Amino acid sequence: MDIALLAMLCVTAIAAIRIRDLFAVTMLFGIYSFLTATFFLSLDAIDVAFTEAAVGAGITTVLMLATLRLTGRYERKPKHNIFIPLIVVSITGAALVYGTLDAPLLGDPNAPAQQHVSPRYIEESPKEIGIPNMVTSVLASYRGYDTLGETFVIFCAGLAVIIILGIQDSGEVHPGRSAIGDQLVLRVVVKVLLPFILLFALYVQLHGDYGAGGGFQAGIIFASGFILYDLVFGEGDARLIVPPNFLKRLAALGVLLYAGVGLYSLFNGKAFLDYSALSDNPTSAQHIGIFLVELGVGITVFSVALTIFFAFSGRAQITVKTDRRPPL
Amino acid sequence: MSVVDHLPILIIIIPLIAAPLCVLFDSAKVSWLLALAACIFSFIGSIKLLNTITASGPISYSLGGWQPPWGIEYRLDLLSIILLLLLTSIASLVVLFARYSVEQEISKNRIVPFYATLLLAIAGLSGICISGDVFNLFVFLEISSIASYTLISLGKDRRALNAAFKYLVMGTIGATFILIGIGFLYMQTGTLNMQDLSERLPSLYDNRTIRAGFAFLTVGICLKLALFPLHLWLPNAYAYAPSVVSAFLAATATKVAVYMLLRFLLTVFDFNFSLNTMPLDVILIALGSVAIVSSSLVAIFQVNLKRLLAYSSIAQLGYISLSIGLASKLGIASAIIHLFNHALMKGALFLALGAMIYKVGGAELKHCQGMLKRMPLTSLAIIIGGLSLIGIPGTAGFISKWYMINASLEAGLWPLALLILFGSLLAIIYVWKMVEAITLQPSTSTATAPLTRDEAPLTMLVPIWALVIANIYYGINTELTVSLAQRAANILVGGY
Amino acid sequence: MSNIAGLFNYWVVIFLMMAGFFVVISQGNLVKKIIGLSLFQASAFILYISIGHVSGGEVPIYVEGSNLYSNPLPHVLILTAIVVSVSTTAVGLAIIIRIKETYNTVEEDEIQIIDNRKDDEDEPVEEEHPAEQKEDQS
Amino acid sequence: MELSITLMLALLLVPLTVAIALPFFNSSPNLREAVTLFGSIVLLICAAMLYQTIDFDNPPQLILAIPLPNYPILFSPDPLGIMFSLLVSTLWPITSLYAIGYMRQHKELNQTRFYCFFALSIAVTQAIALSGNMLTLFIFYEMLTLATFPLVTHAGSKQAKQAGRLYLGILMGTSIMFLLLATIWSANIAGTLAFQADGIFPADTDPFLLNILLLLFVFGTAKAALMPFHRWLPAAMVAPVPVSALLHAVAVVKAGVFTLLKVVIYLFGIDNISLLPAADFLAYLAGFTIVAASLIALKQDNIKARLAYSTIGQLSYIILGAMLATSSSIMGSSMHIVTHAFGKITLFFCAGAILLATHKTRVSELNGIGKQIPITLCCFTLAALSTIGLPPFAGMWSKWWLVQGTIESGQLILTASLLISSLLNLIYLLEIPLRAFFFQQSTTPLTFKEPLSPHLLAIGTTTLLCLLLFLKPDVLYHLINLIDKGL
Repeated sequence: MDIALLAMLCVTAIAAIRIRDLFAVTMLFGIYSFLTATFFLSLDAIDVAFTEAAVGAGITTVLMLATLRLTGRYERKPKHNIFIPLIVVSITGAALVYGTLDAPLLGDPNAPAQQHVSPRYIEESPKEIGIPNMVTSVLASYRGYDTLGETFVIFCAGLAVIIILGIQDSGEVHPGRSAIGDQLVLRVVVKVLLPFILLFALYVQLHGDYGAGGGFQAGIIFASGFILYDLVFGEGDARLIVPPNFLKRLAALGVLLYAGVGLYSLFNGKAFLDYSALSDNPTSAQHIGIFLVELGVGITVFSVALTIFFAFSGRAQITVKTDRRPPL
Repeated sequence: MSVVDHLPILIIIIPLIAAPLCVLFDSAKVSWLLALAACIFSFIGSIKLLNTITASGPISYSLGGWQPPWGIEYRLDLLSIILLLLLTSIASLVVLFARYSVEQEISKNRIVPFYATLLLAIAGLSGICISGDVFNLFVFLEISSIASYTLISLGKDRRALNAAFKYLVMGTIGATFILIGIGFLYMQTGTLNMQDLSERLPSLYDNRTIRAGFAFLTVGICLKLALFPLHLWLPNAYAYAPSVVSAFLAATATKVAVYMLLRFLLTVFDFNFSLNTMPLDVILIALGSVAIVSSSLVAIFQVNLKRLLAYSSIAQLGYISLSIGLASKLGIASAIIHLFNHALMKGALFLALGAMIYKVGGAELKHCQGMLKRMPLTSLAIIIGGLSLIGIPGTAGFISKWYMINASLEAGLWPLALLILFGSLLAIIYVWKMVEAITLQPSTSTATAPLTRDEAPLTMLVPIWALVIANIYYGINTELTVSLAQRAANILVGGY
Repeated sequence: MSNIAGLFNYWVVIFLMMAGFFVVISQGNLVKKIIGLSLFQASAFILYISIGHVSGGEVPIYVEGSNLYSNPLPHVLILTAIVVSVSTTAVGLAIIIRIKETYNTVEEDEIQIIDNRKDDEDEPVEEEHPAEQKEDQS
Repeated sequence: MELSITLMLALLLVPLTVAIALPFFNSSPNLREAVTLFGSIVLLICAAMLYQTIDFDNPPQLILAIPLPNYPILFSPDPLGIMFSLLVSTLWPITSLYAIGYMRQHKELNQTRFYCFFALSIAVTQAIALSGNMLTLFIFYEMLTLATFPLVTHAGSKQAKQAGRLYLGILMGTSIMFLLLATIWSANIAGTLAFQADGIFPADTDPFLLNILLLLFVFGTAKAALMPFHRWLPAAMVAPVPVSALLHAVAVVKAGVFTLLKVVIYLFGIDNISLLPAADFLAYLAGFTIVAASLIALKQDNIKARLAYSTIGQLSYIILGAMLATSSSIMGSSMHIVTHAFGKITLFFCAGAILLATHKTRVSELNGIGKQIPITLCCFTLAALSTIGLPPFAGMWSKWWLVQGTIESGQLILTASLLISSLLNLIYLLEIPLRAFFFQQSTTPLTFKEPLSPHLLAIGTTTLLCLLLFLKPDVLYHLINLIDKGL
């Protein structure tokens, strides 16, 4: 199983190097992500698998395609020689292999990584945090601050895209004119599917404590629902429902919610993000805290993902002008 | 716990939170005020922290109330606080400066997100300097990086876009290397907490995984540090970014990279392993020397002053890495001193150029015509900053040079002393190129600008001159810089 | 022998990483660079997850009775890392779009040529924003 | 606060205040120049009082700041320093007087800037004179380069700009490359930079290293214009005459040799110097410079250039004396700083006066102008005699000691070089009055055009001083002997 997966991964990677049709390469990348996700599953990393699938195969691929629409599908044959890159790569690779020579074998339960910090998470978290999904516990509580940082990264990406591409506001949209043409079947399918997608998203959002999932995955799914709608029912319809300016603020609110929890506990005399300030009962305090921060993450991810999509698709209609605006 | 106990997190989180607030209020003026307030708050906070640390040693703050190594720890020692002081002070000045410069250089509907992103960059960099957890450090590194790519891409000249992209690719490669390095360390120790690592690593120094991890961390950081030959992203990035951004990044970003280097080499790993067991000292000296000479030479031939200064920055980083490579207390100390002083010089110079761009519309030699008459204060600032860059006695630059040369003599490497001085000679040439262009009377034929006095607004002059005066002050009274740097070096070389 | 089996996995991962890295530094097309970057990072993630794997261990979700789980920490780290990488990718692609608009190409060497052209000295980036005009009016 | 400390402070602050004050008088030239004159006279009085009050056995110490732990910016004058400070303070008022006349008649632009930086240069020179350790000396050595730079490029012409580059390039280049290195290195070895009578280096210092250091110090001090680092001095002659006169015949160049003397006497200690082969080498290099410079001077047609090369030669007298490091040669060197100053400044004044009156800058054009400007040329002749070292003029004393020094140390070749150069001086200096008085001039009518003007007054004064220093060299000897006692 593993071997097969790895083999397929290698094939995909090599193909990605060789093929010049960027559209194909992007597709290959999507496949690659799926394979990785599967591989993660086989390594018991269910949350990661979920995310990788949603992000790698989902968002990233969509963005790349949106970009290709503008930048053209085929890559020119590169002139410059590949020897220096080859040397660099082989040196780096050699260094990595050298590094693995003393590495603990795959799956060795006595490896240092399994011995030192993680046992606490595995043994204590069900009691301390009171939720079965250890990944969520670590993500949202033990290392909740990292996740706050992560949320800010997302927020920053949103700002970045707004700054770099600007974003079409709800005014200038073309209801009905769809990106992939008018196809009744699709419309019906999507109409039927959409509610389930959104419901599933909510489920993932709330279920994060018990199974795979959490704010991040939920946000992406929720957003993809809208994206699907936008793709099928014509550019801009989604913008009418959630105007970009509103999204911007929504994203900000999401981050603020997360940081706010931290500040709340801080001003109640506890350390930043110490959930025990939220309730007298330690486990329920953890529950509340995790719920709130996951919600914050979900909101931010949703709105940023959608913003980015809008920005890219909005850009797609703009024909490349050659005349330049005089200096400001 | 009183608010003061929370300062370590507050000085990071306040600028961080200010960013989404800017977006919520969605008004240029408010964003500016918010940013300014946040930066000044952090500045005051770091001053308070400095006093606590000098009085009662390093501070540890466990986030989420989870004890390290299970939770994330914030840890402040002298080195961190030096960097934080630098960052927050420069950030405050730059934001103060930004008001008009931004209005002119950045389109109206981008100003709000601009300030938000700038705040994220500031917070990200501060977060790096304060974090006691290697992965948390990585996260904040990414916040600051993504913010910086964006800020650079805002430059008016379209080359800014290409520069930003280059930086993005290089930076991400560097980050991934760092990630791999951290992975290797984790693989063998099972921990991410710096102190915990520093306790567990020594027994593993012969382990090949650890050594590989060390290599990847170093290379990754050196990419961010723009150490020759990994510097190619820097010149255009600094040259074509908006003035404010160039000033801020030039003064702080690479310095934080140096901080990361020191932190990993001397705290996570230890002095003997990093600079004696591993051949890093030789490498740093070699690359540093090449950087000094080559970049200074390139700088001489630039017509765009921002680009000129960017190359000089690479040279200065050469000095710093060279001093680290000397592998002595004095060397480390002089590296820290120069890190501090160079930030002051470059901050002053880039801000001054920013003012020049604001008034004259460009920062190339041809724009310098009659600057002295037109903007005397700005010109004077550029001249003094330049002298400090050369290392003329009476300026901060001289102190750096003094200690670096002392360090290399102490290490018995007098050729390096000569090299450093030779670098200053090259500096004389490219600095004097600026000074001549500025002080030169406009010959009637090429007199482009009217010679009426037309000085930059006060919100620009104040930050510029604050930095210029700092340059002179720290050239005469080195109580703060030198003593702090030496103490920090002692701690680092001695261990956490 | 078991040694090889245990490390083989890492080596394949390393190969994948290097494949991505190679794309980044060898390809001239900016989009492909970004794709390579994503490949590079995605493979690095596999390395992490491999570190956390415990043979015979359960998915790190607590169930009564079992006490051998895979290590949740690497999973958490990689969750964060994935998010970071997608954010970077988005920014990169956005910049590429602007580059295409202002340089009308996404081939590195062509851009270099345009950059080096003297007559393009301090020419402003073409700012192209429907949204902008709207907001400016209102 | 002790009086002498107050006076030291005054020496530094008076010219500084003048420099800061002048821009405010931009509108009214008369007021501006009144301020300069007043300031300069106050300075002279302070210097004189300091000389009167100072107690050399425990000199006053004034610490300005401590930029580097245990290397303070320290002012603590010794006899040599006082002598230098007195010299500059004496010549400043005279030069200002001259400048007033010259700058106005010559209709120079940006006169305020000129006076401003002039005063600044004086302040820095005072700081050099009073400096109590090598760090302080180095700092102000660099400052002097920067302060005089705007004066060199005053004209703003292309030629001036190139001269400026050369000036800055050589002076700052050498000082950073060698002098700074030498300073830091000595600090590194000795752990101190404070000037001490018997030197600072521990007895067990590697003599080879000491040789290197001495070379670094001497070549680092390009202001002393020892060949091959002399080119900046002729280049600097594009500056207005008063600058060439006070700065490039006195303040700057003398600051150079002053630094060398300080280094030789108070960092190395003359006993150590005399053991170093490097010192002998440098002595011979100085000897070579003396002759070479004189020969070049002989070929210069431009008066100022000729005087510049003559200065280069004269400076090497002092270096020579310093390197021989016998008590009498040191006395000679210290003395020559003063005596040559009076002679040379007069010569430059005269050159300027000639330029003003006849608009001639070349020796070959001077035929017969003696009848037009007799007074100037008489002064020129007397000053020339002093510079050559003939009685009854001050120049004789210093040369006397120097020659004696060479003989004492048995370096007869150097003795010869001194005498040869004196001969050459005789030729290239006296050529000018000879042409002026005895050669016949063909064309233009010979009208007396020498109205009494400030600059003529200045010329007269300096010439008198040359004479006076021959007749009553008491002050000089008092200080010289103090230095000698210190050795």
